[in-house]
Amino acid sequence: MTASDEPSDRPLLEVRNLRIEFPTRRGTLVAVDDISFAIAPGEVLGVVGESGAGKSLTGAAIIGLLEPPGRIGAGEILLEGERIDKLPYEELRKIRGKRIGTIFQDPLTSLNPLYTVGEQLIETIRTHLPLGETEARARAVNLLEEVGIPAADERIDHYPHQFSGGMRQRVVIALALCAEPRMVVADEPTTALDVSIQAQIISLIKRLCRENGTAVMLVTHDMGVIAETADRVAVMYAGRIAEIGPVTEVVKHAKHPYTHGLMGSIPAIGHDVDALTQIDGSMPRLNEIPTGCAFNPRCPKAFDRCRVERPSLMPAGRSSVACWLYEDEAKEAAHGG
Amino acid sequence: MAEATIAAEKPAEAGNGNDMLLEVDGLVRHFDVSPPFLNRVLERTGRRIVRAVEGVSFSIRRGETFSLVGESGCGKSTVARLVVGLYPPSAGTLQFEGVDISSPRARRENPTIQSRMQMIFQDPYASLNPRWRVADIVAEPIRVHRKGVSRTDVLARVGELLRQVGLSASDGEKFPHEFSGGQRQRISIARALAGEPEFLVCDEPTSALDVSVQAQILNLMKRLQKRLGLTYLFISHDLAVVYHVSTIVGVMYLGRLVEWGPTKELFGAPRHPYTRMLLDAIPDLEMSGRARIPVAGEVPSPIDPPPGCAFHPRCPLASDRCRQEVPKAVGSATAAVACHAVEEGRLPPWHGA
Amino acid sequence: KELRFAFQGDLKSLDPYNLNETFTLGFLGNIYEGLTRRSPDLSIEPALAESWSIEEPTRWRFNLRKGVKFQDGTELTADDVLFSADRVRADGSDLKTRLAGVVDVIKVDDHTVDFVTDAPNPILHAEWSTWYIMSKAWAEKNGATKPQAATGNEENYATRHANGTGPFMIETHEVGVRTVAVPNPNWWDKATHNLTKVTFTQIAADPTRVAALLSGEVDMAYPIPLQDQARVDANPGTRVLAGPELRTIFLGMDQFRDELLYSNIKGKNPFKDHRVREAFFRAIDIEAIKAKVMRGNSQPSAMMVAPGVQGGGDPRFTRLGYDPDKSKALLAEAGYADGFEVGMDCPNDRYVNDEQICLAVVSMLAKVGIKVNLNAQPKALYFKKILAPSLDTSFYLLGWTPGSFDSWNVLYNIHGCPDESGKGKFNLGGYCNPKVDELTAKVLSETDADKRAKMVSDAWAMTIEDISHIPLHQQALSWGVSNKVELAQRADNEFHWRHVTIK
Amino acid sequence: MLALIIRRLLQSVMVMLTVALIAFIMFRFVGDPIAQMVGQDTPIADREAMREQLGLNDPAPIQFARFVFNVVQGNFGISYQKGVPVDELILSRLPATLELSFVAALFALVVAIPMGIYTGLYPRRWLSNVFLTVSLLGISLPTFLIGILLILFFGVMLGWLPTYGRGEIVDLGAWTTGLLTESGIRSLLMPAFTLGLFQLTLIMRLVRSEMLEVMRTDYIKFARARGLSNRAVHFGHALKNTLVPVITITGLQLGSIIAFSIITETVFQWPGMGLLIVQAIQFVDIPVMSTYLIVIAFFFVIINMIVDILYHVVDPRLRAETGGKGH
Amino acid sequence: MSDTTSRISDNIDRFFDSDVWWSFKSSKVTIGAAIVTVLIIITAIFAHWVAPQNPFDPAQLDLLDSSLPPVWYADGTWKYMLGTDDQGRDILSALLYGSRISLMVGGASVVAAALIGVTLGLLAGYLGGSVDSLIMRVADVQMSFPAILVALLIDGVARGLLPNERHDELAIWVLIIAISLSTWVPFARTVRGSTMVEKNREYVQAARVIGRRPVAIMLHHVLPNVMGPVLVIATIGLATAILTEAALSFLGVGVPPTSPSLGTLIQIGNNFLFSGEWWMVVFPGIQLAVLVLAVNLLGDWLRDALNPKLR
Ligand SMILES: Nc1ncnc2c1ncn2[C@@H]1O[C@H](COP(=O)(O)OP(=O)(O)OP(=O)(O)O)[C@@H](O)[C@H]1O
Ligand SMILES: Nc1ncnc2c1ncn2[C@@H]1O[C@H](COP(=O)(O)OP(=O)(O)OP(=O)(O)O)[C@@H](O)[C@H]1O
Ligand SMILES: [Mg+2]
Ligand SMILES: [Mg+2]
Repeated sequence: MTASDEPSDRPLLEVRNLRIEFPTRRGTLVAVDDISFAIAPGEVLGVVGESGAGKSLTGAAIIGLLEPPGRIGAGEILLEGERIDKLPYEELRKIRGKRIGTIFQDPLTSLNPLYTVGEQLIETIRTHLPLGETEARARAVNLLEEVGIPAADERIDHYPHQFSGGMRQRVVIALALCAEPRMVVADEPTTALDVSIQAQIISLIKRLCRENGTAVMLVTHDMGVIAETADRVAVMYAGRIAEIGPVTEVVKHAKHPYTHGLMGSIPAIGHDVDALTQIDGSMPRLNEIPTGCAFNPRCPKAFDRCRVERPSLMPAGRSSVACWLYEDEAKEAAHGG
Repeated sequence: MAEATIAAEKPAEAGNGNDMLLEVDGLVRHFDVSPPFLNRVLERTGRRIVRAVEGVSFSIRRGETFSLVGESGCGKSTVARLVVGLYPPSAGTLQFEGVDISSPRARRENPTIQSRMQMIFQDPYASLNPRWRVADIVAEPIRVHRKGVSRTDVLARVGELLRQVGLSASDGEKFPHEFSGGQRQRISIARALAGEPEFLVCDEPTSALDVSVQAQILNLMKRLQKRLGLTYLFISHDLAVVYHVSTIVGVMYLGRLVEWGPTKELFGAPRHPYTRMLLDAIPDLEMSGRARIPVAGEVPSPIDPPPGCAFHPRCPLASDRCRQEVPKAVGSATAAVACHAVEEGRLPPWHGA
Repeated sequence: KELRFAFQGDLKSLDPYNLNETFTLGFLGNIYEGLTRRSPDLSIEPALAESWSIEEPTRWRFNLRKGVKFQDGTELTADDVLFSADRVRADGSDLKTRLAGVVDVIKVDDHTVDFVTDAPNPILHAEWSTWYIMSKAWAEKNGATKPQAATGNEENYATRHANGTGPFMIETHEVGVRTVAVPNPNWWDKATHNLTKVTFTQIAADPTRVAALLSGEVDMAYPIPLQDQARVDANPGTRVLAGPELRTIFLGMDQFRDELLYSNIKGKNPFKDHRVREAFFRAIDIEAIKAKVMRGNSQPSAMMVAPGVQGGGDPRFTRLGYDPDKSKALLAEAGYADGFEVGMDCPNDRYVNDEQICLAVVSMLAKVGIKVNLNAQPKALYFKKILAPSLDTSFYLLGWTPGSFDSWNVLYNIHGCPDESGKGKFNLGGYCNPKVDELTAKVLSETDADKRAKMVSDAWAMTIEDISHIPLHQQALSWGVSNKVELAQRADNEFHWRHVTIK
Repeated sequence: MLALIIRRLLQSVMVMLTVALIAFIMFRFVGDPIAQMVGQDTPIADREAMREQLGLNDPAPIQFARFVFNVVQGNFGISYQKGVPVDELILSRLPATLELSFVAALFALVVAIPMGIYTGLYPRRWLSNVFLTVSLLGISLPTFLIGILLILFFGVMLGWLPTYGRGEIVDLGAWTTGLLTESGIRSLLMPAFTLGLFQLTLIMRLVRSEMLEVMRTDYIKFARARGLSNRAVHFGHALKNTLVPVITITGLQLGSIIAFSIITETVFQWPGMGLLIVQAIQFVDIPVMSTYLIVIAFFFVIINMIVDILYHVVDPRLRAETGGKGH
Repeated sequence: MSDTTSRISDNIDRFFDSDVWWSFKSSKVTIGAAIVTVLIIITAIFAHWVAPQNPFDPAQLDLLDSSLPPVWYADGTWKYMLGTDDQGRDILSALLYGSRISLMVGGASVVAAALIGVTLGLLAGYLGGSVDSLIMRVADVQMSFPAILVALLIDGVARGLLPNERHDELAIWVLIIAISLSTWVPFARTVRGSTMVEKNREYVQAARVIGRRPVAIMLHHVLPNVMGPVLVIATIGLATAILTEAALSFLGVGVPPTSPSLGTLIQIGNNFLFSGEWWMVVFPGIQLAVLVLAVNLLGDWLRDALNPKLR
């Protein structure tokens, strides 16, 4: 592992041209189509997008847990420069939990109801670290304390159903961080929680990652959470990345018409508008994604080319956008560069 | 000064009769979740009562939107269900246009009132019967409440309703699974409108939807309100949405209304520490970098709520009095707060949004 | 040397007066003994009575064998015989008829008993080989002095315990599972068998029973289903013993009711019409039944008694020929051109292929237009239904072996006009010809053998003329025996272990 | 837990009382008990006297109370058909049936659970399809046919196994067992297989579908995401969660095995309660029928109780009282 | 009028476009099972046209033709393709008529059981409370007695109560009642479970807010949504009911031998297994096993097809 001593120009995780498919009776569905991004050590990459945009699938592909019949159709996934998408199951298993931690959306169902929290923690710790039972337990108690569970040494022997939702999500985070992974994939870690708890969990994740220099891929559809947490953000639409860039840039100067509409449709306190900006229609189903730009039927600025040819990511300002509107700008930038 | 300390029982006085569409007074709803008798005897535990709603009073003026916000489990949905009669109240009264509809019997005796209030549910996937065609779903209230309407009239009306919510009349032939979440919520709204209601109870109608779809639905609801003069009881935990849609906002905590007031006032100058906490917790899209201290702790169990002010375990301003005495709502009819700290003037200034 | 054998049915009770049924009595004949017994060729031999004589026409004297001990060690005396005579006639006994006509039992001395009858009876003792003598002392000690406890709330001791004088003693008796017997070392007679143990198991299912024999798990099993005889014979270690049985299978018809219980003919009884009875007789293709149902193992019979029985096999009689056309004509003549419906009762576990015979009869009668509604059921229910006092039947199949191997038994029980005395007790159809009755009464007291034979023959001629019943055939015994075993097969289908030797 | 046991006990008593009532009604009203007891020529007067003596003229509730009282004392009356006390009859047959059922159940469980796990974990492998197909045969072939075919093949044609009965049995006082002798065990093989086959299929399919269900849950996904080994995921997490429903259904099935032994016992002339009841039914031997009913219900109730308690042992959510409180 | 027809044709189109149909089409085994089932049912229903002989009519039986082997044996004839039994019944005809009895008993008892179970399950699930406890306790008691036993007992009781000659006539009804009384519990349990889930679904609450009465809600809203599992149970229940009938006939308490069901045929044929007249048991055995297997396969497929989670 040379990555840690080198400066962070080498990304921790790199996804190149990833394509995820589902063979079905009506042909192959492409749920994630040719997406590429990278996450540097210590960086938080936010992934936003509507339900069904392919956010969770991307996360699942990274940890190698696509559920059959889903499969990676093309592309590569590199962790610290090493390809992991083609690894045999057993190799990949050793990466999961050890080098990539995972947090799922629903803390209610993520924990096995029949085992105590401690048992699940210790099991995970001992799978990845050469620790004895008592050491593992001590570590588990520490972890619980770290994620803010009071009276951890007592609560460790409780069953999941004896915890509240927020507390359970903390346990899930503790489980994901058991072996101090370099990277965490968090799939909507706060969606099921109340705003007040949500704030607690977000700041917890942020703190833990800052302290350990862990890279985070934070999947959510809550723009607010992204704005507060992420360094960079990728906006997904119908299985593709519509826009990716630094968070301030995307939030404040959204370039893609979709991002733009999205930002406008979020009500905000203090903003008195009679009607919210509204993107008409809904995201297409996977089997009826239009040709050209997937967003074109809903796009107020669509022109002919959008309906025919599919744009790929092109640099625009500090972000990259998949939109023909920015073709000129991108060309200029290319010339300039 | 003297005026300000008048204990207000309700957000708005029911004084000028006709104006008030719905008046709720001292509404209480308890659920008995006790273990079976034998367990209680053997384990020497008492009854376990969920105090889901613990004395809520408010009234809604015709054409307005009254919103309830609060964390999960604080009793918002229970209030909604009490209002539409899905649960009978344990105590307290409900009046619709001055007619008492507290008991199930009273409701049966006033069937027209039942048809004038409808409900929109949270889950667009669960709120439509998957085995029914959309047209039948939308037509159900018409068929129930206006018997004898001819089939073609019903169909015509259904088509009209569907168009009204932005779908096409031909969509009536389809089944719900052929629609996306946002479209289903439109169907729900069409169904609710089919009874020609004046009053709509909306229990988190958009929280299962994506923001872009949420915007469509919120816009639609506002449009319909204007066009049809609807009155809404709107429930949400999303403060921004509430800010966007409501006229008056009530903040609930553990079965009680802790603060209410006109939307702008309440969000502009929240007084109850809980309201402030909620506002603080909203992620900051503007990235204004405001300093926030996320409040610790979670909502206690409504089975044995803390004594005194239920919020005191999480409240930075809690005093001994807060731990013992339940604060009364103090303020005018339209804006009040139930907090000892406010009453005692211990409240620090609001940093402003 | 252990003999393991299996039978289709169950050993109901060890009480020898509980059930008048061949298997139970046959089994208990190994444990208990009567005053007389029968040899393998069925001739009467002295058993507990060394000898007997007819002192007067109505007084028989029996001299008991001396030194006979019950299995519990007590000695057999005249008191035991008196006791047994009382007990067998007591309420709950199924064998009351054994002493029918006996008015008095007199103890002459400890080893002599006199039986006084109300009328002369030359065959008084003919059925006594299955009237077993019980020990008075033992019965009294165990409270088993009556055949069945009246309240039904307590078990009778004799139901599961036995104390006979016979060649074998019960070792264990697991009700409905198996019964184990061992030789009685103190038996008065010289043992001709070489057994050390006998194990009986009920195996109700035919295939399982055959399988047990084929696989050598039992040394003897019966009955062997007719269709499996070839298989048993072909099997290297086993063979079938298929001698003729004295039982005659016949059909009976209700001839006394004015309206049949089970028929669509109302207001009259077709069976009262001789033509109908003949039509039924002629509709039955007995050769087909023999060939197909019985697979050759039956002897079609013109008479109600088997050739081995006194008076049976009389060449004077032949069966009415199978003639469906004539049958139809007769029916038409009797006014039933379109036939009629009648219910038929049939056992399904009593005789060899009983249900199949009934089914065949049903099908044959159907061809002449008679629709028969068959009600086939297990024997317990069947007998409860058809036997007196209910006589709840219109048309039935029954089999009969005269216990005395004498025609009188059949003429009296099955053809006699029923009355209080017990005459015609099994005349379930109520056939009544006073002339036959008259002759039967004479037969009983006639002591001259030739005259008696002539009278019997004449009586038969009358009943056959009347078509009182429709005799079908004598069924064949069908025992499956391991080649290790030598035994004597008795025509009455009783299995006596004292004739068994095992290689 | 205590409350649970007490409640279950109370429920069991209720169930038993209901069953006793059914048995009583059968006993009392199906056919005339007196007619079953006495000979055909017993005079009416005697019958009336007996009726009085047996209390058959008392009001029905009193008769029922007496019936229950007798039943509790183990007094079930005398078999009409065999003339011996029914309790002795049943008790003498009980060991045979219980032994057969137990071995059959054990066989079913031991084979079915691994097969179910395998097919649940690897639903697409060919071996799983083989298991599934074979198991379908198990619930499609009538038990009695299987029994006969087994007898024909292993008993008669090959001569390997005894064709009927229990073989040599050893008497252990109140219990008789065939498990201690070679012939007893050999005799047990075919009946136990026949009886167990149906249950085996059911349990296997149940385990499989539960396993499939559990494997789709979030906590399994999360367990994988934590990098736990397959073994830990399959056996530590999935299997244990599968067990909860499997225990219930299996428990119920075990109860029914005892009753299903009727057919097997008939085919193999196995001297158990099933054989007894078939004969009893053919002869309308009501005391035996009603006793059998009560005995079966008793077993069911016991098994159910054990299952319920096991259930609580396995699933911590159900023993919430013992731990600290949530929220 | 045309509206309804177009709706129906629409429904049919929709069905052929549905996942259920697709999963059916793509499973060869299921198609096979369906063909076999339909074939057996049709030949059973039209047995009196299809079968060469009416084996229930004693007049058509000829004892002299009994125990004939199937046609491919030297002494077999085309008249009795699959041979005859010991009464001269044509095995092929007996199979068809026997299947009819088996299917009738199985089908009727499943329908009856489903009616009882669905009604009770709906009531228990929707009303809850003491109605629920009562029904479920009854179900508990019922569960302690497996079908065979209940049927045996009911049959035993019927023997005791009914006059004997009526027994055969009523045997089929006794069987149907017995089997349905012993198999309604799974229906009730499943429907109750689903109903409890469904009644808390928002569409049911919406119906309540609209003001529909509980019975209407149960029938129009809840019932259609719990029919999926009911269908699955019914299919598998049909298989079990057929087997139960066969088992009862085997034990001698089923239908009378004059109108034998498949079970009775097997029971009769059983006795001829050792004597080499195998066709008497083997053909009915195969027919029964194939029928039950096919129905089971259909049930299995239906369960998977209707379970959205498995797709
Ligand atoms: N097993 C599957 N078969 C077919 N399509 C699937 C399957 N699993 C997921 N998909 C499709 O893949 C697309 C992307 O799914 P994914 O779960 O990644 O969305 P998401 O962005 O995480 O949405 P959400 O916000 O709802 O979690 C969806 O349209 C979904 O329908
Ligand atoms: N039928 C019921 N039986 C028992 N407890 C109930 C019932 N309905 C609601 N509760 C309890 O009452 C309390 C208030 O519930 P309610 O659904 O009104 O909350 P809410 O504010 O709508 O929460 P959410 O935001 O999660 O929808 C909760 O603790 C809940 O568990
Ligand atoms: Mg997702
Ligand atoms: Mg709610």
